[in-house]
Amino acid sequence: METLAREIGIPQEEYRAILKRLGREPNRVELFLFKVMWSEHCAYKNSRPLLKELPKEGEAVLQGPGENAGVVRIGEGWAVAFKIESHNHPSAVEPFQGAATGVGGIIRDIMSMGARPIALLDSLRFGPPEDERSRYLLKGVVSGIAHYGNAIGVPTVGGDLYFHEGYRENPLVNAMCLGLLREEHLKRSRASLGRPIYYAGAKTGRDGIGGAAFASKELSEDKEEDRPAVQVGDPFLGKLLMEATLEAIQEDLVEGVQDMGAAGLTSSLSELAHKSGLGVELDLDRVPTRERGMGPIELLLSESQERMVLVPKEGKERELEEVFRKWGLDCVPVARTIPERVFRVLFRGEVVAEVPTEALAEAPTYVRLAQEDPEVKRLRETPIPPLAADPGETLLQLLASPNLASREAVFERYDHQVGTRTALVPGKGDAAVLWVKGTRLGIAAKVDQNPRYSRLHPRLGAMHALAEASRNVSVVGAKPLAYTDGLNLGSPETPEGYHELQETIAGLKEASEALGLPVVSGNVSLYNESGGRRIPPTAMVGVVGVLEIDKRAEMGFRRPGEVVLLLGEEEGELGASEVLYLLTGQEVGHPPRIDLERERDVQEAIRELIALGLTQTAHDLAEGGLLVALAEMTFPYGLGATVEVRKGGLAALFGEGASRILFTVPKERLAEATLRLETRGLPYRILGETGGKTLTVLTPEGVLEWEVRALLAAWQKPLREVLDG
Amino acid sequence: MKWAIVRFPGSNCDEDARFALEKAGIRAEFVWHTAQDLRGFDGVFLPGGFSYGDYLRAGALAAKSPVMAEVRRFAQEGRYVIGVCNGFQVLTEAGLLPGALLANLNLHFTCKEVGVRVERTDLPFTRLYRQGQVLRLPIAHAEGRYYADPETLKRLEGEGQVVFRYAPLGEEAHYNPNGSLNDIAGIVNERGNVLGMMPHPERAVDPILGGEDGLPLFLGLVQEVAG
Amino acid sequence: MPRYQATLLIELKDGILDPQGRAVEGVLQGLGHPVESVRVGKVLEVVFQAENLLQAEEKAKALGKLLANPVMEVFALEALKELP
Amino acid sequence: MPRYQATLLIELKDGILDPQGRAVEGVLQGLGHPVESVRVGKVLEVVFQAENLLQAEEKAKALGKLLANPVMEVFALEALKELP
Ligand SMILES: Nc1ncnc2c1ncn2[C@@H]1O[C@H](COP(=O)(O)OP(=O)(O)O)[C@@H](O)[C@H]1O
Ligand SMILES: [Mg+2]
Repeated sequence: METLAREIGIPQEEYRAILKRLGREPNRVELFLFKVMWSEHCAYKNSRPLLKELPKEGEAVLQGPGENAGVVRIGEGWAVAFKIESHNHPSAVEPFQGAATGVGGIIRDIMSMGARPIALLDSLRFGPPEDERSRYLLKGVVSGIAHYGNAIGVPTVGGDLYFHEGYRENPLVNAMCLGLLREEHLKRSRASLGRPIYYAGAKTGRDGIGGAAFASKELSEDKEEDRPAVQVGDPFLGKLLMEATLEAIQEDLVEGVQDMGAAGLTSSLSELAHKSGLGVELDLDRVPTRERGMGPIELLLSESQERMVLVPKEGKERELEEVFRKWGLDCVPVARTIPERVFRVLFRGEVVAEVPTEALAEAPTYVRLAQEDPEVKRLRETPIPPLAADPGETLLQLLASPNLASREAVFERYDHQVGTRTALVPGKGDAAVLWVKGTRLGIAAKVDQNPRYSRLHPRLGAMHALAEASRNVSVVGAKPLAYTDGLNLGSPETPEGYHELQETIAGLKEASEALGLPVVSGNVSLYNESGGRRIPPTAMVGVVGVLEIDKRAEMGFRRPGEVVLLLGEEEGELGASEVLYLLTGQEVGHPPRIDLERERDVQEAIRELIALGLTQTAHDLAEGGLLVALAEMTFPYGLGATVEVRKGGLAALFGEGASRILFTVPKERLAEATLRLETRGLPYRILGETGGKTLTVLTPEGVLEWEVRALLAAWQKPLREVLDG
Repeated sequence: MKWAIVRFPGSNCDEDARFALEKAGIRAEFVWHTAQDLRGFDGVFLPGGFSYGDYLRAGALAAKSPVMAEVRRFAQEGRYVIGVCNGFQVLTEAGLLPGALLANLNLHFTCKEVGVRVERTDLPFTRLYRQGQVLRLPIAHAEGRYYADPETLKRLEGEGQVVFRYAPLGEEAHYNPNGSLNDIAGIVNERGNVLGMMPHPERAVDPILGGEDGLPLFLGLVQEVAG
Repeated sequence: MPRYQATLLIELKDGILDPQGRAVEGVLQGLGHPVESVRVGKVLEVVFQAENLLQAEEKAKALGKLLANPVMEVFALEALKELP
Repeated sequence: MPRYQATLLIELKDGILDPQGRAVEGVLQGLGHPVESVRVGKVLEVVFQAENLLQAEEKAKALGKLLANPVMEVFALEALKELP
C-alpha cells in the first residue's frame, strides 16, 4: 500500500498519518478516499490555519463559511446565498467545458442552500491577448460560460477580466453565483440519524476521475492523451435538476441538501455525515451508472456533472421521488445515515471501505516557512522612470489597452437579463443590481482584483481588491454586507509562495476589519504555477450589498448641465499603474497606498448622497485614473462634459488611487451635496459640468479635447477584435 | 382573461412571461409540455429559453412535444398564440409559422438592446403602438436569423405578415443584430393570430428593468377582449 | 433482433448562407491551409434494432426525415451497418 | 489543379458524455422510435485543390487533425472525391 500511496502522490508523512488515524493499513479503495479528501482542493491543508483569521461575523450573516455557500439577510425575510469558485485547471485543459462545468458547479452550491440561483459573475485572468493560446482560452471560456449560464437561465450580470503575463500558462476562471431565498427555506448539508440519502440527477460515468486531486497538482507536461477524461456539462439536465431540487425544497420535502462537486460521492456523503455528527453507509450497487463495469473507486471518485444529494424529511420519500420523476430525473436512495461515525461503502454486497468520517474530513494542515520573493521587492522598490507623453494620445491608447478596453464583446454573449430581475446590466453601473420582485429591495454585486497591485504587494493588493469591489457596490447605492473570496495562488510549498498566501489573507483581514465586512464563503486554488513561475497572488473578491431599488446610481452622464464632482484625492499615483505599463512596458513601483478609514467614509458618503437623491450618477476611479473614469462616464449615453483640473501631469490625469469617486449633482442641489461632504470632512472638488459631445479638460498646460465618439470607438474595438476575430 | 404559458423542459423565460402577463392584468398559468388540453385559455404563450437544451436545433425537439398538437388546434380555432425567442423557434419548427431561424451571422449568443420598428398596428399585439414606432427591446439569442425561401418571403411581405423589423435606435449603421432577411424580427401567420418574435417584450415591462416598451403588447391583448 | 448503426448527415441546403463554414474557412486560411469552401453540418450516429437491413434502412430514413428541418436542411443516410 | 471535396466527420471520443445525443435519444423514445443510442457530431464538407488523389487525402487528413479538438474529439475522413 505504501508503494501505491507514493504512486498516486500521497506524501510519506501523510501516509503515516493515515495509518495512525486508521490504526491499520488502508485498503486500496480507502487509500483513494484519503487521496481525494486530503487533496489541497478538498482539504485546504495550507490555507485553513490562515483563513481562520478572517472576520466572519456580522449583523447580516445567516450562514458563514463552512457550508456550500454563505448567506446574508437582506430584509423583509429575504436572504442571499453566494459563493465564488475556481475552475482553473479544467479550463486550461478544455476551456469551453472547463468553464461550463465551473458555472454548473457553483450553481449547484447555491441550490444546496435552498436558494434559487439568480445571478452569475465571472472573474477571468489570461495571458496577454497577443498570445494565441491566451486568445484561444479566452474565447473558449467565454463561450463555455455563455453556453451553461444562458441555457440554464441564470443571468451573468457582471465580472472582471484582466490580461497579464503572469497568467500565460495558468489562466484563472472563477465563477460567482448569487441565489435568493426566504430565510425559512435555508438548507444545510445535514441529515438526522437513520435517514435515507437520495442521489438525484445525471447518471455516473467515468468523467474526471481524480479531478479533485488533479486540480491540486501542478499542470503536468503530460501528453494530452494522458490527461483525465474531460467532464462535460449539460445545462439542460442542470436546469431540470435545479427546478426539481428547488421544488422539493419549496414543498418542504427535504431536511438536507448537498451538491456533488469535487470528489463526487465520496466528498458529498462523507462531509454530510461528518457535519451531522454521524456516519453513512453507501451502497454503490444502487448508484445509477452510464457506463458498464465501473469499479468502486471509479464510482466513488467520479465527477460526473449535474448530480445532487438530498435527504428527505421523514415520510416525504415518495413525494420527493415523484417530484424528480416529473422532471424526468433519477432520484434513488443510495445511502443512509448510521450512528457509527464512519464512511462505510458497500459494493456487490461487501464492505469495500470503512473509514472514520472525521479522519477523512480533517486532513493534516501545514504552517510553512514564509519569505518574500526578493525579485518582487526589487520591482516594488524600483523608482518610477520619468514619463513623458501627450495626454491626448495617452487617453486614447489607455482606453484601447487590454485591461481597460470595453468588456462589451464579452458580456454581450451572456444573457444578463433572464429572470427579469436585472436592474443594472453590465456596462451601465459599476456593480450589477438585481431586483427582488415583489419588494423594493435590490441586491448589488461586483467582483474585483488588480493583478499588478497584488503582484507587487500581495497584502496591499488584497486590501485594494476588497476596497474596490466594495466601492463598486457602494457607488450604485448599495450597502455592502459581506464578501466571498476566490484565492488563486502558486504553490504554498515554497517560502515565496507561502509568503504570498499569508500576506494576501492578512490584507483581506485588515481590510475586512476596517470596512466592517465579514467573509461568508470562498475558495482556494493553489499550485497555479508552471516552470517555477507563480501567477500573481490573486484574491478575487466578490462583494454583495443591498439597496432600495429606486435609489440606484448608474455610471453614465445622463443629463446635461449637471455638476461633475470628484470625491477623494485629486492626484493619483503611478506605481503599478496602467499608464506606467502602457508607456514603459514595466510593472514596477509601489501600488497606491490605501487609508481604509477614508475608504469607509468615502463609501458611506456616496451612499448617503445616492439615498438622498442628490446624485444618480456615480463611478469609481480605478485603472487609468481620472481621465479614463471621465471617459467611461460619457460612454453609456454619449453625453460629454467639460472639467477643469488643477494639475496637468500624468499622475494627476492617469494616476491611480483608492477612495476616489466621480459623481454628478443637479446644480440646484450642489450646496446640499457639498455640505454633506464637508460635514464628513472629506476632500472633494467641483470639476465642471456635463453636456456636449466632447470630453473637454482644462489643465494648467492647456486644453485637452476629445470627441466622445472617437473615445468610444477606441475603447470598443480591441476586445471585439480578439473575441470576434 | 387567462393565458397558458407552456413549459418545455429547458424553458427559462416562463417566469418572465408570467410576470409580464400579470403586470398587464392577464391571469397566467403554467402548462406542462405533455398537456393535451388547452380549453379554458384565451391565449397560449410559448416562452423563451433552451427547450431540450436547444439540442439538435433551437426549438426542434420541443416542436415535437405532445402539447404542440394542441397548440396547433388552438391556433386553427383562431385563438391567440405568441412565441417569443425560443417560442418563435418552436413555432417555425412546428410549421405554425413559415421560415426558420438560423445561427446569428456573428455565430454567437447576443444579448443587448435593439431597435424594433412596428410595421402594423391592426393586430391585438400591436394595437397600442404607433405605426413605424421604434421600440427599445432586448434580444438574447444565438439562433435568430430569420430565413425563408424567396417565394415565402415575398408572400410574407405582400400579405403584410412582417410585424416587427430591426431598425436603428440612433444613427447606427449595423442595427440588424443577427442577419435576418429583410431585418425581420417578428411575423404573424396569415390569419393574424399567431405571433412569433425574437426580441423579448416580456423583459421590458418595468422601468426598473430598463424600459417599458414591451408592456403595450400585453395591454393590447387585454384591450382587444375589452373591445 | 439485429442491431444497426446508421450514420445520418444533416446539412444546410445549397444556397443558404453558412456562417460557421465561413468562419472555419477563415481559420484555415489563417493557418496557411487555403480551401475553396467549407460547409458545416451535423452527423448523427444512431443505434437501433430492426428485423433486417431493409427495414433498418427504412427506419433510418424515417429518423432522418423526423430530425431534419426541410425548410433549410437536407439529410442523407451516409452509412448503415449491422452491429455484431 | 484538380479540385476535391472531402467529407470529414468530427465526433466525440468514446466515453465522453454527449448531452445532445442523450436528449435526442430521449425525445425519439418519447415519440415511439425506440433507439438504443444517439451520438451527435459535426460533418464538414471541404472543397480544396490538390495535385492528385493521394495528396488530397493527405491534405484532408491534415485538415481533420487541425479542426478536431484532440482533448475530446476524433475525426474520420468519410469520403473524398474529385470534383468535375
Ligand atoms: N468577465 C466579465 N463578465 C461579465 N461582465 C464583465 C466581465 N468583465 C467586466 N465586466 C463588466 O464590465 C464592466 C466594467 O468592469 P470593470 O472594468 O471590472 O469595472 P471597474 O473598473 O469599475 O471595476 C462592469 O459592468 C463589469 O461587470
Ligand atoms: Mg476592476
